[in-house]
Amino acid sequence: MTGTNVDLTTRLAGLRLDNPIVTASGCFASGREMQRFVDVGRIGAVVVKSLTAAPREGLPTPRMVETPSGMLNAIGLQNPGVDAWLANDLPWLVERGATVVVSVAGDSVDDFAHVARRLRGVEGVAAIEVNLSCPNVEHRGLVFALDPQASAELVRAVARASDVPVIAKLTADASDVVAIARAVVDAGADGLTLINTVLGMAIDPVSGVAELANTYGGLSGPAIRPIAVRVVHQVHQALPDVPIIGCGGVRTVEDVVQFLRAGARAVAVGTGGFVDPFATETLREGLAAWMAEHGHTAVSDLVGTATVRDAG
Amino acid sequence: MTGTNVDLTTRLAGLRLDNPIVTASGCFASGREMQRFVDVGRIGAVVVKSLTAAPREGLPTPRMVETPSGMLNAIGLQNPGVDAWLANDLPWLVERGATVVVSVAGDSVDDFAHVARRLRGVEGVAAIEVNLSCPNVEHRGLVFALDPQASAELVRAVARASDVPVIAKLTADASDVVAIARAVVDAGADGLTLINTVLGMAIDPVSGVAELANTYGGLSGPAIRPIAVRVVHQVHQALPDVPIIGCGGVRTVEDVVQFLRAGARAVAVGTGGFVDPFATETLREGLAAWMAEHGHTAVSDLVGTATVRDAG
Amino acid sequence: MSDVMGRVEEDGPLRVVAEVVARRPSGPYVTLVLAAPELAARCRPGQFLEVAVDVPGTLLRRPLSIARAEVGEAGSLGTVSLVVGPEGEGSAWLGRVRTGQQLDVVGPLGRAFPIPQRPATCLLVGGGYGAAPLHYLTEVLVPLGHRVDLIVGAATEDTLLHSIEAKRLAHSLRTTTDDGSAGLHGRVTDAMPAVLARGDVDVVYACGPNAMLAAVSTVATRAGIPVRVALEERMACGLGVCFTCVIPVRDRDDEVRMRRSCIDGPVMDGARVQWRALGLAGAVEAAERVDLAAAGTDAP
Amino acid sequence: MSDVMGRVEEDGPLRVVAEVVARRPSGPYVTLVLAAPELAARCRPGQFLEVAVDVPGTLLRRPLSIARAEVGEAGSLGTVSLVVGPEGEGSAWLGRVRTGQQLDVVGPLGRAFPIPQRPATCLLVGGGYGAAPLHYLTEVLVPLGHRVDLIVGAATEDTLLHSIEAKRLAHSLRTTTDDGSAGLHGRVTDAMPAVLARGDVDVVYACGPNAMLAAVSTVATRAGIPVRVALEERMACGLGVCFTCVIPVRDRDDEVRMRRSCIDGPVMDGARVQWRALGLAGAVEAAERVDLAAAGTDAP
Ligand SMILES: Cc1cc2nc3c(=O)[nH]c(=O)nc-3n(C[C@H](O)[C@H](O)[C@H](O)COP(=O)(O)OP(=O)(O)OC[C@H]3O[C@@H](n4cnc5c(N)ncnc54)[C@H](O)[C@@H]3O)c2cc1C
Ligand SMILES: Cc1cc2nc3c(=O)[nH]c(=O)nc-3n(C[C@H](O)[C@H](O)[C@H](O)COP(=O)(O)OP(=O)(O)OC[C@H]3O[C@@H](n4cnc5c(N)ncnc54)[C@H](O)[C@@H]3O)c2cc1C
Ligand SMILES: Cc1cc2nc3c(=O)[nH]c(=O)nc-3n(C[C@H](O)[C@H](O)[C@H](O)COP(=O)(O)O)c2cc1C
Ligand SMILES: Cc1cc2nc3c(=O)[nH]c(=O)nc-3n(C[C@H](O)[C@H](O)[C@H](O)COP(=O)(O)O)c2cc1C
Ligand code: FES
Ligand code: FES
Repeated sequence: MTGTNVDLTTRLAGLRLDNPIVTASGCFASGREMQRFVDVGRIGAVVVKSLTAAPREGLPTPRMVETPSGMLNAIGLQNPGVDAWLANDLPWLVERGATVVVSVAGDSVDDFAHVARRLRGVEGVAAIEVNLSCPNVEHRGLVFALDPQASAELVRAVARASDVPVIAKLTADASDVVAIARAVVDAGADGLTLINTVLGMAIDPVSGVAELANTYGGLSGPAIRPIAVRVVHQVHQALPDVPIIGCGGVRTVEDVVQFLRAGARAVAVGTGGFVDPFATETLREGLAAWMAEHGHTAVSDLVGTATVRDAG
Repeated sequence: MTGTNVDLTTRLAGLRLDNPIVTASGCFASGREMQRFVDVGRIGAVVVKSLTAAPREGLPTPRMVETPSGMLNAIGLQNPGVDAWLANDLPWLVERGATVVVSVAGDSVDDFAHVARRLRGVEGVAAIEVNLSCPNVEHRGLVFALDPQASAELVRAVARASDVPVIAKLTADASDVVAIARAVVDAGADGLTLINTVLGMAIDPVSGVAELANTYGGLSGPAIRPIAVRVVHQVHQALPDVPIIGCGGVRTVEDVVQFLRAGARAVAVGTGGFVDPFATETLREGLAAWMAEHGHTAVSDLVGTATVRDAG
Repeated sequence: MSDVMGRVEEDGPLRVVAEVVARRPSGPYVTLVLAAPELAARCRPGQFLEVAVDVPGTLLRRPLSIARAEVGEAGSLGTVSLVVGPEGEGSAWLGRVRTGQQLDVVGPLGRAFPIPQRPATCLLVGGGYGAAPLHYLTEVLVPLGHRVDLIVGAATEDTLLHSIEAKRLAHSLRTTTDDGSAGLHGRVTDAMPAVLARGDVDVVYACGPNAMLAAVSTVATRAGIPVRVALEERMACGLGVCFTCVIPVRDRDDEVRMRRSCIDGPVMDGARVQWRALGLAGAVEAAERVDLAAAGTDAP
Repeated sequence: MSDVMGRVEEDGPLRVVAEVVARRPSGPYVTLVLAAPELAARCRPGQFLEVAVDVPGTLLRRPLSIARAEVGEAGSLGTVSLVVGPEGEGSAWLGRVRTGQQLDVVGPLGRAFPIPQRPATCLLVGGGYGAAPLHYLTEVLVPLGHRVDLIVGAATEDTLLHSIEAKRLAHSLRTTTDDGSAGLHGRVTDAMPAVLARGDVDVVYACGPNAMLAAVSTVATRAGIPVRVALEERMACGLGVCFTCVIPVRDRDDEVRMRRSCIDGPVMDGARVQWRALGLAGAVEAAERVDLAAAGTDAP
């Protein structure tokens, strides 16, 4: 294999990952489903589907509609609840040597903090990712991540409740993502995941009915990649020391490199893994080969190397 | 031809358009370039490239990069300036019977107001579209449309300076587009164009250089259609009486119908016209045929008819 | 020829780039035969493949039922067949695929129809392209010593899917069309009472549009017979990781839970699926009115 | 056959879905011949077509120079040829297009090379696939009574584009390769002095990579000869409406303005293009060092 002399390790919010390819929350379920395709122990980190305090059955169907180079989803955080997950899923991941990042979600600051407390002291939880793209039911139903103060308050509560690094996952739907990023970092976030899905909608032209049962849903896939790369670049320029997991539309090795150069230290694959179930492997091996071919010896040498054209 | 019994007319901010297909600003130049393909007099309205007070040469190249189902552009408002346009381009459009909407742009409220004043009393200017996606140089370089107050102030100044309907063009990059929409309507906007491009970036993986000379650019094309449909729907739900021009990723007749059902009274074609130079005609005729086939007799019967699924 | 791109488990799904070695249009359907020996050896009736389609702007694979799998013997290559019906752009593209072209597929995915442990009488009910997996199931069941009664329905004669092999193997074959252009004038459920009246049916298997599955499940359940149906729900991944394809199912503990039809299905217990919650109350109610004693109308 | 989808002007560009009637690979290039009589009748050398490519996720058409247009005579169909070089996914797809396939094209677009009004001596300089439009130009110029001296350059022998027809018609033909594997070892500009030294050249035409055009323009301008070059800049529309394809050009009023290469070009006055602003200062400076008196090395 080419690329064996390449150092793929990356450091992220106190973690050391074997390679920078991680899974995007909600796109790899609990990991177990994918054992037929990939060795979860060899993935940079498995970011699991967002967990809430109580189990959730999620939204009615249709939950998905395809769009040009993308898809909309409105799943509604279907998950077994943190307790069932701790009992049934975490041990399986730990046994296989996976680096586990737990995404936490909820409707209120207390919800999130509850999940974070349940994860305290649990062996095998490497970090917490705070899914800030949930509507804050106590605050006009507005999504946490659209408001710097609500975001900061939430991250502060999770960071207090937690004994592992806390990574805040933001959305590009905010007018000023850099301001939100600053606010959550000041509130104790050790890293950022950029970006979650972008709010969208599709309508069946013939019937006029919204395609998703939930009316609105999150846009993912290659369509949003330019938005995600922009956000990673903006935030990395403003906060160069804050570790970033880049996420949004990753399909190819070149996409991974774009995110690394924009400033991400790890890159999450979501929708891309639906199309290629071997994506985490294909990309890990492909990245090593690409780096060898282009004379790069370490992932860390690529991070944040994007340059801007001379505006001559 | 099928669809001849269909009423395509639409009313928009005091204007009566023969049909709801209009051009997106910056995607049809001054109109003259397209006479080889389409009869500008038969287009619902020609929204011309944004005009500034003084001529502008725009940004250096590369100004464009293709992305999945979309493209990024950073043109930098290259335009001949309002005076040259009035002298050379408007008469040509008027002669051919075009309904002309003039997009105005600038760096400051005064810039915009200056252009609007120059258009006062000019025969053949049917309406003004205010391109709020310009950075407000007097206000931290923040794009006008990200801030409700700056947006309102700008629209108020243009509305005061103008004697024709004023349409405000907003961006989906704002956390709360509905709030911006409300602010500009309160400030005197007679209609809204939703949406402008979404901020994005692409990086050449091999060299690490930003693909656009301007680093960031606007994402357009089918990739952003779900975002645009969502914004039109959200704003139409909140402000059902405000006329909307839907814009973003229109390629097919079904796309046009999605926007109408979401609440748009007219639909602008931008990037789609690059691929099919006959797009304004293809869509106008295709819409009539589609409506006839599906038993709709008037465009106005489709506007805002999107329904939401029973969340049973 | 086929090119296997990755696998982990000995018996798990594969990603294969396989050549289309035959293409047979019939009515609105096109049957595609892929040369894919490794894949063929793993397939069972009821499972599906996720097929990449080469349509500009299209991202996701399309789930398609496995319509047949022939394990190559003595020099002949193993093949897997798909039957594509007309739907949107993706199926239109698949319908235009030519012999010699390559298809990128992932599979086999999902749970197959459970095969009875002891000799059983099986009623198989297929609608539209859903008949294909039941033809395949027939070819699996009969050699194992099971009795197969087959009901195949469609809207019109044109859209009836035929299989010489299944016709030869099945103990009986009934066809129905909605417009009466061939076979019994009516729905597949109208042909069920005559078979059920014999009193020997041990299990019902069905594949077809969800409304048909709701009706078949209702009729079978009223007759007190277990029923297994292969469901269709929109799928983003087909792998069990995205939770888009869920179906409300009453579990053994009597709780209704959202089950992933790609990994907990597509074959599910028709008696447990919450058809009304799927918006199929109409189909259920119509099936509740089917006269189970109407055996007299039977003419196989 | 071709299917014309729309036109307004008698002589303007068309949108045509045209069949590929021949496909000829040569080195890294593939020549595609389209059956498109209405289109062929309107094409002139220097113009281009915007070609739709069927690559998933791809939105925009690809601009390609017209490499030849044959107006059908007495029963033969009119054809238009394109030469595709290897670049990214779009050109790779075009390189794989088969005879019998249809291509969706818009054109002819842009300004052609201006044809001299009176008999003139023309020096044509082509690099890479850029030689094709100059072969086409030769076929137009010679029958009109002009003298054509042709210089064709490439990186290596493999990438040299040949044309039997142009070779037959041209009064002289020189080839250059960067590595000396064929013809003169050097750049096209190294072959120019020998021709220019004759003192009879009225106009220089060039097509090829922008760096080559910068160099050719510099040499021609130093020799006091007008030069027309066909430029390449990224294009979103090719129609003149998006302003992505601009090139800084010094106008007659001495102001530098950003001109759209798709509509004000692609053929532009090489003496007015601001090559340094395009980042091609290196090419200009190298061309300033070319020895215009080096006629002695000539061996056509
Ligand atoms: C388990 C399973 C087995 C199937 N077996 C077959 C088969 O053997 N033959 C066959 O012709 N079809 C089968 N289908 C349906 C087939 O997947 C859809 O017809 C196909 O995805 C439509 O794609 P399109 O691009 O033509 O349509 P579009 O409407 O353009 O598709 C848009 C999106 O909607 C999804 N979609 C549309 N219709 C369906 C549907 N009925 N079910 C699921 N997703 C849909 C598509 O996958 C795509 O993501 C099966 C579906 C499932 C879930
Ligand atoms: C007026 C003109 C005439 C041309 N004539 C020819 C010709 O005869 N033969 C030929 O092989 N090529 C020609 N080119 C270049 C050709 O357009 C590009 O090679 C092609 O667009 C690359 O597309 P891709 O998908 O292969 O590459 P990608 O790099 O994947 O393309 C991505 C995007 O960049 C654009 N792009 C990439 N390279 C170029 C380029 N060199 N020029 C303009 N846009 C580019 C593409 O159009 C596309 O939008 C011409 C370009 C212009 C402007
Ligand atoms: C089906 C689906 C479910 C998702 N569920 C979650 C989730 O539970 N929590 C979360 O933080 N993000 C969730 N996401 C967002 C992804 O993690 C990711 O941020 C987004 O999809 C963009 O990446 P992609 O384009 O690679 O998919 C989900 C995305 C999809 C497509
Ligand atoms: C090349 C290009 C130039 C544009 N210039 C302008 C402009 O001058 N003023 C403006 O309001 N919008 C401008 N836009 C935005 C479009 O009008 C439109 O809002 C956007 O492209 C989304 O629509 P689309 O996806 O149909 O292209 C431009 C878009 C493109 C692609
Ligand atoms: S389709 Fe993704 S879980 Fe079933
Ligand atoms: S490519 Fe659009 S103006 Fe030239």
